[in-house]
Amino acid sequence: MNSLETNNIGKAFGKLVVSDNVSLALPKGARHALIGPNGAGKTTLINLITGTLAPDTGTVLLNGEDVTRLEPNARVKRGLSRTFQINTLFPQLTPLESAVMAICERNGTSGHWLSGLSKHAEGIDEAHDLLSKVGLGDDAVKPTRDLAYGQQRLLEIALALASRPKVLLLDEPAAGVPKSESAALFEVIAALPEDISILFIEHDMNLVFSFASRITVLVQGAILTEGTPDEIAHDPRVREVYLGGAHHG
Amino acid sequence: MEPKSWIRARARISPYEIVFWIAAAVIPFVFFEHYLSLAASVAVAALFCISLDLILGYAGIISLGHAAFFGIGAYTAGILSARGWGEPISGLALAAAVSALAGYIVSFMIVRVQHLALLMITLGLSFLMTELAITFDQFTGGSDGLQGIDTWKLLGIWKFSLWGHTAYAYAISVLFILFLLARRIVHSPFGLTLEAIRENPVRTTALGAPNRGHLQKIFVISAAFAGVAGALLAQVSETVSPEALGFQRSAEIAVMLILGGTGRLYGAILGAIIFMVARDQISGFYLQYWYFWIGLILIFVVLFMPRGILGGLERLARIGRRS
Amino acid sequence: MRKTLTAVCALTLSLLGGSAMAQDTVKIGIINAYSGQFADPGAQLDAGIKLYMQQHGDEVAGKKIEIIRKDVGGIAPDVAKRLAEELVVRDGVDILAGALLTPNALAMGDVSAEAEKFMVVMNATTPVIITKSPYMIRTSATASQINGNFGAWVAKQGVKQVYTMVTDYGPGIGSGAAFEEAFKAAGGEVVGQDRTPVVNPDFAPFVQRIAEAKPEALYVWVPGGTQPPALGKALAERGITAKNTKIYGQGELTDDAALEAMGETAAGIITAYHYNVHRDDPLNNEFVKAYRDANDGRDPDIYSIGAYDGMAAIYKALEATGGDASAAALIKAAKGMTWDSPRGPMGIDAETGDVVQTIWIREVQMVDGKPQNVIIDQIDNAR
Amino acid sequence: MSTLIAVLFDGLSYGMLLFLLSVGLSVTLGLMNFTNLAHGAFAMLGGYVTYALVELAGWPFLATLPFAFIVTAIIAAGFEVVLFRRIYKSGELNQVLLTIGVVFASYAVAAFFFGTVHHSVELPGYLKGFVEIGALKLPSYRIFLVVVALLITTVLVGVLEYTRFGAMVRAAVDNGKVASGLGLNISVIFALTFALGSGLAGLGGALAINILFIDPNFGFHVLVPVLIVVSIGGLGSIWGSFVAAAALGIFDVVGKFLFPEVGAFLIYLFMVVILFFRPNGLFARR
Repeated sequence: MNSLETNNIGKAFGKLVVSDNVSLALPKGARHALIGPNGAGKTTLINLITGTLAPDTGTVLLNGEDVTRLEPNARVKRGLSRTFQINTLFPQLTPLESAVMAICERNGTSGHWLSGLSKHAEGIDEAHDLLSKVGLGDDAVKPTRDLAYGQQRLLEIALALASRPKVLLLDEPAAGVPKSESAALFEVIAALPEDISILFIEHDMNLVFSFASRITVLVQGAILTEGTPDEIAHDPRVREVYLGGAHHG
Repeated sequence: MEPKSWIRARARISPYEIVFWIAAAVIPFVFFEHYLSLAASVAVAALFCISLDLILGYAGIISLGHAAFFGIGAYTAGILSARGWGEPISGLALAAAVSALAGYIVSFMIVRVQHLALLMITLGLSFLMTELAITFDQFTGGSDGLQGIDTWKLLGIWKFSLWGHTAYAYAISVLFILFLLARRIVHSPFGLTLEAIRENPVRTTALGAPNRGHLQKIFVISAAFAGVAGALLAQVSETVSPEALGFQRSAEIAVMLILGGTGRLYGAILGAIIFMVARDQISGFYLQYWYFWIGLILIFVVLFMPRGILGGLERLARIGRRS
Repeated sequence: MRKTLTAVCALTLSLLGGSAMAQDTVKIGIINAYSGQFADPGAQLDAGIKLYMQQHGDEVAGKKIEIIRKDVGGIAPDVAKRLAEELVVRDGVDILAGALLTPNALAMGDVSAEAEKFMVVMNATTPVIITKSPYMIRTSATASQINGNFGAWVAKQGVKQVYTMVTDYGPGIGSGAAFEEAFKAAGGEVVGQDRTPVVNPDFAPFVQRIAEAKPEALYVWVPGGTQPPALGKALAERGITAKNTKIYGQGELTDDAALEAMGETAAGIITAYHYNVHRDDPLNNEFVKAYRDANDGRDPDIYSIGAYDGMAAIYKALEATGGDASAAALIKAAKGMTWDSPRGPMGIDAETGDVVQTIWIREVQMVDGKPQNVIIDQIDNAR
Repeated sequence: MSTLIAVLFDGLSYGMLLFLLSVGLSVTLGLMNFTNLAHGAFAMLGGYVTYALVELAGWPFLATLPFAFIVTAIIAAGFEVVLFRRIYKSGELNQVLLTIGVVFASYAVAAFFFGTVHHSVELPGYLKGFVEIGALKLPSYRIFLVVVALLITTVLVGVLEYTRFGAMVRAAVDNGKVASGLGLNISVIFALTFALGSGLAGLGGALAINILFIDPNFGFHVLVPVLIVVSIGGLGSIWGSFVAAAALGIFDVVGKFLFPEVGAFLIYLFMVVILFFRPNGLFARR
């Protein structure tokens, strides 16, 4: 059984087709990259998988269960988690608070309104461990808005991990990260638990080819081709559409 | 700092708070004996303000119609008393329950809209409730207000007299207890979740949070708080009129909260104290033109203390500590 | 326990303080709307108080009269009650007065009864107010006094059917009900009833309803202020005049602003009122002139006269008690009192403490090319 | 039949009055995204300008209308420069608080200069009374209101959609950084836009005197109906405000005509229902 499957998923806004019969399958532990020029519909596909957008056609299966009609937050409860291309964090809260919130939501204590936060000791420890793992242990109690950009990208990943996903969608995790901070980020991504299936969008080809075991190339909402990094690297069509004119660096 | 102790410190009761509450309990009785009626209505306003802070300051739900729940609580306690059951504490409890129920019904609508639409829908509901109170005059006494409210002795011992001793003691006690409850709520996992939703609802959804459910829950809690505040006023003043539900009261309480500073609980209390006392004192000097000075105060606060008076004080304290 | 003890001590102290002060001054606490939606009637009421004191000095029976004013800001019974309590507790007043608006008057009544303070209702007209305190008198009018008597009078003129339109709040509903009851008791029939909103009404739809119903007669009650001229315009603009529909109402309907708005279309409207600014009477002429001099030429109205006579009642009662400002003494002196007021002969009912006066029936007639309220009949000793 | 037409016309003209009062807010709140609760205070200012010119200086009513617009626009621009400009980025709560402060102060200032009493103005003969068309009697002043409203709508749509100024406003609002990069002076454009919106409020206030009268509470009184029109119409949409105002006026008047006992409910119910299903209003610009 695949961890994540999309079957002929399609979406159009009027005449603009943003997703054209896309079928993907991620087995357990997959490292699957989604590449394509800007406007190819990569983030749209993520939004269709997470449920932020409702598809016109097709289905999304999560560990064999059809989740096409479920609310985004219900999909998270079933093990689907994501990061955002543009930092989508809690500027006034600290990373520790953010992570604790995420963990409370996962373990079902987020609605507890009569018990003090400090009573949830395991959650706090877990949050701190998680932050330490991504290298934010020392800055866990600074307001998020005061963190460096690269640190905020790391917090994106940490929060996505807090819900203990089985499937993780990373939307350009390295976007905008300066070279000086990207090494730390690559390390974190490389160290992600092996049993999590990962679908990631990335423009940094170093990251894609060093990390992905399979690659799907998306063009104008449709799958151009899919294959191993080797196959993709040598596919002339990919070179043409992707590396040819549309690459934007 | 060690994370658990940091989290604990976040919710720790500071010495300032203890001083504040002792002062609140003692000073009016000792130094402002003749102002106890005013002090009691300040306490009511502070409680109402806290109820608005729970949704506006912590969950980001803006409302121009929160008096609807204040008024429902006031009418519940008032009608209960006018129909022969004037025991105050059970009146508060019933008012909380009825307001919470009303809040629950309204909450389905509230959590689906934002910004101007939210403002206008809450405002519209407030007007609708006022009209209802006027129309159903056999229950509410119509626009003349409800007559025949008689609040029994508090705990069967203390009579509510025009001196206001019982009224203030009662109001400040209820305020204190519900303040502790509010404080507990904002420092709970639920409170943290609300702040997160306020900060970024897209992210909380992506973390699996049912935003609407959480927001509905705090709205219901807040409605109950507002209902208790309304019931307190009805019991202490032994009057309720449709104005208790109205737009003006809603707008005033929002002004008090923003004035004091949102998302701090103490901002709500401070805003209520400053606004009510300023109005009482200024209107004593400038019977007809006090609006002018209140207006200037509001403008001044926005320009120089954009996070409210408490926010401004905190900033001053920080600057002081640094230098 | 200690709390009760402090309370008792404080009470005794304040009582001692209060009686010490009572020896040379009589304090009157005025609760009135000085700001907000009702600030204008509030200002007229206050001007009535001021004029009386300007004319009669601030000493009665050897006591100095001190006025303490409080702004209630509008309809706010909880605030009115608190202010009344504060006036008694903080300022040690002997008399509560003002009471522009019914809900506030009701709340003040509770304090008057509990604190045993003499209270003078200078405006609010809802009948039930007077029952709230045994120490209360009223110097304005009651809704039933004007409109009950008027309803009977209208029926006596041979009017069979009337359509009523009143403002949808206490005073309007009460006035309308009093009119209808008396009118029906005298054999008339009410063929339609409409209620207009209290705030910002556009009278157009209601006037259209009347135009559609074409009743024999129309009875209207609207509060003073912006509504009479607005309604006047709406009627005139849609061609409803006394020529095709008999129009009756309480005096506000044809106040000067409304007459100006309606022009000659106002001719023939008949109203009942307890005070006529333009009634030619030496006492009234003197009062109106003094009032205009003191208020930039503005005319007095029912709020002014209610307050003016309210002060008159307080002064006369204090004279009668020889300066004793206790509620028991004052109410005893005030009940059954009669005097000549600019409005005409008036008095305080010996039983209820409510006002007794002449109700004037006026018809709008063109005098020197201008519409004016001309008195055509009067109901003496109306209760 | 003629009653029905008369009622519909009453509704339409009442709606046009609401439109004239609110169209300026649609500009400031909608285009500039500034929560301006002081809009009613500017309407009051325009009303008092006309009142003062007609009743104290003896001008004819029509001649005062341009001055109601201009004087209000100039004073509003002053407020924009001194006060409002500082809080465009401070969030809506602070905007609410500050502009409410302005309304409070305006109440006291109006009461100080013009007294608490309501004022009206003397209209020229041709705006008084009614016009008879067959069995139909239509109030002259209301016909005038409808004409003015149509005129304003046309001019405003023309200005904002088809002139260089309109293009600059839209550019400044949509993307301040880009617009200033193109050499537009954002702060001048905002001041002008605010002056335009408030000037329209002043004109609306001047035209409203004859129906709503003017007193120091005017700023509070018109606030709620004006907000209703703008929120239902959709922010920044002139046509939206026009249609919403007309619909509200007709709905309100016809509702009260047919069901007077529930009349007051209807308008709020109407608003709540519409905003629940269309939170951005009927004709949202974005």
